[in-house]
Amino acid sequence: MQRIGVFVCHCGTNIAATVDVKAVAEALSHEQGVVISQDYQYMCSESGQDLIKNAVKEHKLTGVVVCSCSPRMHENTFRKAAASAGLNPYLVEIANIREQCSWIHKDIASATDKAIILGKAAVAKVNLNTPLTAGESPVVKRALVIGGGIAGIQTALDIAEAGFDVDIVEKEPTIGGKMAQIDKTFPTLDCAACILTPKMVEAAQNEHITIHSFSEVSAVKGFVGNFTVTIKKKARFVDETKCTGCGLCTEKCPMKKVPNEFNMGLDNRTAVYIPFAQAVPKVATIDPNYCLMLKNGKCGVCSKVCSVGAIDYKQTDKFIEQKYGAIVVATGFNPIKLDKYDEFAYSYCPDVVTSLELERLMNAAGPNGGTLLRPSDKTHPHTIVFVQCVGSRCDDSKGKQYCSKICCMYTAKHAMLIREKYPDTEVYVFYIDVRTPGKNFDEFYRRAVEQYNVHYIKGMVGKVSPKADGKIDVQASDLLSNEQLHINADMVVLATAIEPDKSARPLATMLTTQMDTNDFFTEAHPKLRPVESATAGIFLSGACQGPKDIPETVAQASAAAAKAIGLLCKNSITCNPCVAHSNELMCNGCSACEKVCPYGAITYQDKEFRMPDRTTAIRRVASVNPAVCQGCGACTVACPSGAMDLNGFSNSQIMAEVDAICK
Amino acid sequence: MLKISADKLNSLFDAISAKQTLYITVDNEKGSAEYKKYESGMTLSKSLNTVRSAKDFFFPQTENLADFKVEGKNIEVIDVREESEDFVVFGVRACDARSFTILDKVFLSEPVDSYYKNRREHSTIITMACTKPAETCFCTAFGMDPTVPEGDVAVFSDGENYFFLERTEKGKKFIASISDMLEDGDTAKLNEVQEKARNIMKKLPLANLSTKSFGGERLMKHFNSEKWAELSESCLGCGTCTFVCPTCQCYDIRDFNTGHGIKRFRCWDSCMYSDFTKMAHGNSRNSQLERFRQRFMHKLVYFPANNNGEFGCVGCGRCLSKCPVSMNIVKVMKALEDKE
Amino acid sequence: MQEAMIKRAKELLADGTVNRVIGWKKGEFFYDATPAVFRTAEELDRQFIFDDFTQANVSKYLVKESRKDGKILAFLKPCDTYSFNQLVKEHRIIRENVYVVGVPGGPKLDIEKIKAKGITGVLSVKNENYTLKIETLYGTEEMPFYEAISGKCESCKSKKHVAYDELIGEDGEVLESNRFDMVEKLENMTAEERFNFWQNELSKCIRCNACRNVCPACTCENCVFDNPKSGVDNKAPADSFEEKMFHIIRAFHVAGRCTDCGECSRVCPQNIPLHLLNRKFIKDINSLYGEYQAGADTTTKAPLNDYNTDDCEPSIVHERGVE
Amino acid sequence: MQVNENFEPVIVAFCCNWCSYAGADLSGTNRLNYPANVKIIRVPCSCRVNPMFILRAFQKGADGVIICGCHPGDCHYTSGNYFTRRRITLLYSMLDFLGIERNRTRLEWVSAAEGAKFADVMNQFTEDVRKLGKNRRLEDLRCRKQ
Amino acid sequence: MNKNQKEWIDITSGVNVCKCMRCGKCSATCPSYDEMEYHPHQFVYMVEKGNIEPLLNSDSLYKCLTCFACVERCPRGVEPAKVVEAVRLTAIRKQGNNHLIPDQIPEMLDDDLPQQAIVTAFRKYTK
Repeated sequence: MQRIGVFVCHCGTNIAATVDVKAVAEALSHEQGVVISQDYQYMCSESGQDLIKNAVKEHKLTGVVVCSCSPRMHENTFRKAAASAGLNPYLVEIANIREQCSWIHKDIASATDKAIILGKAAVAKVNLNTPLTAGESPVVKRALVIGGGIAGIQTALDIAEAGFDVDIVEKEPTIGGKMAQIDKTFPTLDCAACILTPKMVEAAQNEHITIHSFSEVSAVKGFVGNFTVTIKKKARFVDETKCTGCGLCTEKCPMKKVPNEFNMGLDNRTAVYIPFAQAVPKVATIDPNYCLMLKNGKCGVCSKVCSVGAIDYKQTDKFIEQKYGAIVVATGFNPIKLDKYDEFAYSYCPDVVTSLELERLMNAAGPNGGTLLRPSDKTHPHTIVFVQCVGSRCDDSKGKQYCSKICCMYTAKHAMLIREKYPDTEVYVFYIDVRTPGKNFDEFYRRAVEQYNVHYIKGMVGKVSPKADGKIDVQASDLLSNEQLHINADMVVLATAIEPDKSARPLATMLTTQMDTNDFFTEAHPKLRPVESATAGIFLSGACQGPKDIPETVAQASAAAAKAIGLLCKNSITCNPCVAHSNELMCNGCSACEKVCPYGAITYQDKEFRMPDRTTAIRRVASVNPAVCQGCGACTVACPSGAMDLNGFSNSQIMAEVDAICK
Repeated sequence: MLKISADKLNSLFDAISAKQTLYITVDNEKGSAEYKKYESGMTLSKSLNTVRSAKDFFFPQTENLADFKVEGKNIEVIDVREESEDFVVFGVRACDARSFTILDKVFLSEPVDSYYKNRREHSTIITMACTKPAETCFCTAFGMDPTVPEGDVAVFSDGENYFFLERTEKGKKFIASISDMLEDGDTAKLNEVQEKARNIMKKLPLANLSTKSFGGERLMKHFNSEKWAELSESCLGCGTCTFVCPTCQCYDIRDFNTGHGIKRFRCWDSCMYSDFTKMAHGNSRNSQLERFRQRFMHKLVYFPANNNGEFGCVGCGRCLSKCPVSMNIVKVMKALEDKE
Repeated sequence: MQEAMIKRAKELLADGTVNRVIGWKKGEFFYDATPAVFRTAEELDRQFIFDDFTQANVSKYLVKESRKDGKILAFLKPCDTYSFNQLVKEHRIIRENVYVVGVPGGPKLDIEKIKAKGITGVLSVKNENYTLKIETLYGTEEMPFYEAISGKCESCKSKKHVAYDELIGEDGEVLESNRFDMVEKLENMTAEERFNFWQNELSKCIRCNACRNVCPACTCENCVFDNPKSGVDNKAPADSFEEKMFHIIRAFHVAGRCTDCGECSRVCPQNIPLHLLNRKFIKDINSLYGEYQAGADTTTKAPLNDYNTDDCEPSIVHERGVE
Repeated sequence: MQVNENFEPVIVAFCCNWCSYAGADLSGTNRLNYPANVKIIRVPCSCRVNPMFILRAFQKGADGVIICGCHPGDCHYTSGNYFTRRRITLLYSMLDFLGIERNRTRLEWVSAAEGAKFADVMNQFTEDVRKLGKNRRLEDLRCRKQ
Repeated sequence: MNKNQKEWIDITSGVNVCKCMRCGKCSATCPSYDEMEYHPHQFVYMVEKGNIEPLLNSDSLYKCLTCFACVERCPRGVEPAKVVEAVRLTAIRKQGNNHLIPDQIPEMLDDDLPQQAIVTAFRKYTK
């Protein structure tokens, strides 16, 4: 006979406010098999868990029902508590009477009735629970980092540091990501390249790290500890092993009219190119859309000049398959498209640039070799206007609802650098609020205002209209002095909102991870598990999880690496015991389940059976590999005779819950 | 003998149904007959017999035996039996009428089945003589004269009017209650119709089916006959023959959890099912051969052994036409006959 | 045709390719042939029959027979071969233990159709250029051939043998059949009328399981309705819900696997049009997921075991047809 | 047929553990109200919902059954909800074929971030079912509560 | 703080003034910013505070050209032009408060003022 303990949590007033917990406990005490039913203020607290432990020991309980918050929050806590008292952890059931009852109903009577019904359903389910032990599955001691920006590099280095092999997959010809394009970094103003390139070189030289540049992930199969990933190495028409990065081919290439993405299209590059001097791997890449040889078969200059014969026009995409134990997503961010913001005249005035373009204009390796000139007529700009929150904090379909977090700091940095290098240039910054939280951030911003007297004007820019004489009229409102300003500017810099990289959405589908409506990866728990995704074995590093600056990105990169190392250092991981199992006597061997199993966990064998009519017969029956099965349950419905059932969510358990609810 | 003209039959039905509920045989749109509660305007069925036999009136396919009220841990038993109201069944054929006597032997002998008894006492069976038997009929093989059926009141038709003859005490009372609508009539034309029917009976293909090589004493011989393998190989074990058969009387008792209590009900069970008489160790007859043999041995050997020679089959022919693979009792009898 | 089949069967028995034959055995009357297994030539001569009334689908017996030792010869009509293929695809029949001889289907007659016309005491039936001369105890009757055709042959979907080792007579081809007309008629009714139609039909069900036990797609070792632990084991037609539950679940279990052979409606003692439920699923699968004929081959995945990413949404049920 | 005003429908919701159950939790944390008639059963994936459960719910007296799953493409088990979509489309089409009112059954894709959508769907579905009144066409008379 | 007047403005304008994040973009794009005593962002802010009296008797109510540039450009979807219109209607609906009296028109006319402008102004500024 079952001996079940019911514990109803007050959760302070979260539940007790709209659910009469005493009545729930009293009502559930009459349920079948319930021997003890009590309520307590905080079940998840230390004393709450002790309540469970003592009750299990004292009443020799065979099942525990906790009516509290969502199982997604404290199911493990209560399971561990029961386990430490000697009860199999999978004999504990949670009734969600907070998120799905007390918080969403105002009327106490109906909320209490609903809580009682949800409690009854949990008791009905626990009556049919069977003790389960988690199986083991091996862990492949290798990690995959998708994305080669600072986040990916930092994570890879930390994992390699722990002695595990790491593969970095970067879709650009070189690792480095957005940070490589940045000139100086806040708040210390040290040059981005100076702190990034050593890390890139370290990553290249580390024997545990292999870099797959100009490659993409094309397919992911398997599950935590045992992912099988297919990497597509895009054809770069240059043999990586031979090319020494001398750059001779890039000088001789006749096709010089290719817009240079690295400089945001502000200048041109040749068809065969090396993105920037410190590129890692320092290997040339041929752009098939522009190379005359590849497009119409005439030219071949680069293969002639190449001393080591590294050019190979016949190269095709190669696919490699590799097994990994953990995957870290570091796909980074991109500025949003500004074509919908015609009030800032970005699309038809060359002197209206985004902040990233300004980074390139000011960078020594940039289009004008470091001197800041107006892109239109290459003259020295005397007045520059910065516009904050372009596309951020917008509640309309054009922009993003969230604040992009890094624009206030990098605009202060730009303003300070310009004022320092060109004291004669006036700098205006139109802001809604300046948000500079963090160590030395506000002091940095105040220095920009006080020492370099950058004009910070509270008010938004309404209209930017280029005038005939090349100047730009910026019409903005100054809320503090309550007037409308017209500034005659030479350049306008827009602090553009940032969004996740376009490759993130298909990748999420492959990895079966969740994404929010803005395409940022959803973390397992916003406060308690920020660097893991809800899918076990997949970790999030850097801006793919949300807008963040370099210090935070590096912090999160190392955190993701720590989590990945925590997984890889185990020889085997306990896997989900709620897996399917087949009742061989009832199995027809019709392989309907095998066809619907997404993980291929079901195999067939011929076994001898004593048939009901006392003859023995060889029958083809299914058997589920508990290590591979993830417990989705598709097979249990495909199986007509109900031979296939799922531990923890069996047919009879769910039917018992349905009965309890419809009682 | 008392009679009523054919065209006034419906008004007779109206009179009867005014006093107590009346069920008559009606042809449905699919061309087969069934028993239906009489509403004025219904016409009596022309076809020979119904698909579902009349046993349903006394031994319904599903019947609630008791209810249990469950409140948390205490259970309360509620007796759901209530007195059945009087009813009349019109149009029962001779074979079905004989099946009631067989069922009475089972249900009314000690310990008496109160549910069955309650309905049986409140019923009045009006049988109709057969004039156009089908080729599948073989009731004569079991000592029945279809032209003079049993039941409480026998009704004979000579084409224009219907003659009523009481056969039991209850029938006498019934005829008395409707005697004002009947008048006396000579039975000359009727005897001629009966004579014609009788010699058709003789010409039936299964007329000379004999039952003398069956009965209680030949149990071991038939049980060990090696013909069962061949006979039972095509049987699908579906249970149609048992559910259309008027004399099958096996039932299963089950509990149904309605959410706020338990309903204990009994329902027809078929010896052909794989879970018939399933016990702790499993089913004692676990091959289709044993189940097939059990069905026909019960009809032809076990029942006569326990009921001094009365066979369990009434030769209505339903299992002949309704079996999906056309295996039936006639083929079994012909296969197991002692060939002198 | 029957003689050719007996002759071929005897040859194959004689040269040892098969050690037994499955076909139809004469019954008491001319119309009640029973599927039977013959082992000797003498039995074949004495009892084997193949005529207008032998319409039972024997492929379901092969599930058990193909597991016995020795090869078995099976005479399969075109619609039986679809069921055969479906069972082979689901590894229920061991293909190499069966030697399939395709025999022409041809419209079969159904004695129930003759009796439903009020003709009783039937002794013999002869077919003279498409009108039936019926000898009965009460004189001879006449009836047009087409009115006695069995329900499943009326809407025959294909005369093409999709699985055979050998053919007697020539092979037909897939036909354009009007088998979905009744389904469409029902779909165009209002929900109220449809519910009354099915309530009236399904309440006649006496739960005799004939439809399940004859269906070649229903070959579970332990059916969910016989297993008390499944939660849906119901034996009692207590009220209308039990039958609806039984028929919906059964139709769902054979959805995408039912070859529309029509046996379930043929054997139903209460003549409930059960094939309409299966045809509704077939019509939906064809219109939503592309034409699919179960049993056409032994490789393609059944529609319910497969998916493609741009399937329609379930709300399509709300948008189409009559409210 | 008239629907009495104080009729409170019983609604069973099957929510998949990864998306819609998290969506339900999110609508809870945002305090977005939806009627108390809806009771949620957690299943690992929407493909775990067997037509037998749906019929069982209606048998035991539920008036509406709604299944929530991840958006096609988001399923934690890659292809779970694709199978759900086919099975449930066919099942709902069959129930409609048998004359059961269409608004008694529904399938909705709700991601973990769509708390508001979850609350709206539940509010709207409860209203639809309340308009239809007690489930008379697919209930088991023995389970009817007096 | 005139409570029901604010509610009436909220209802007629259909605008939720709390959505404004005080960025000032509406005033930035307002072409008749200079002529107006109270600017669009001030309309929204003062209506939210309920301080409506000064708005009612200020001339800026009639300077708004209803060009809807502010509605188009507001990042938070607040529609300042509708708030201005609602306040204007509150003013006009008071007894005898028509901003434009027919006999004032002749001396306002000048030949390059389109006739249509007079008709729309008359409709907008009178009850």
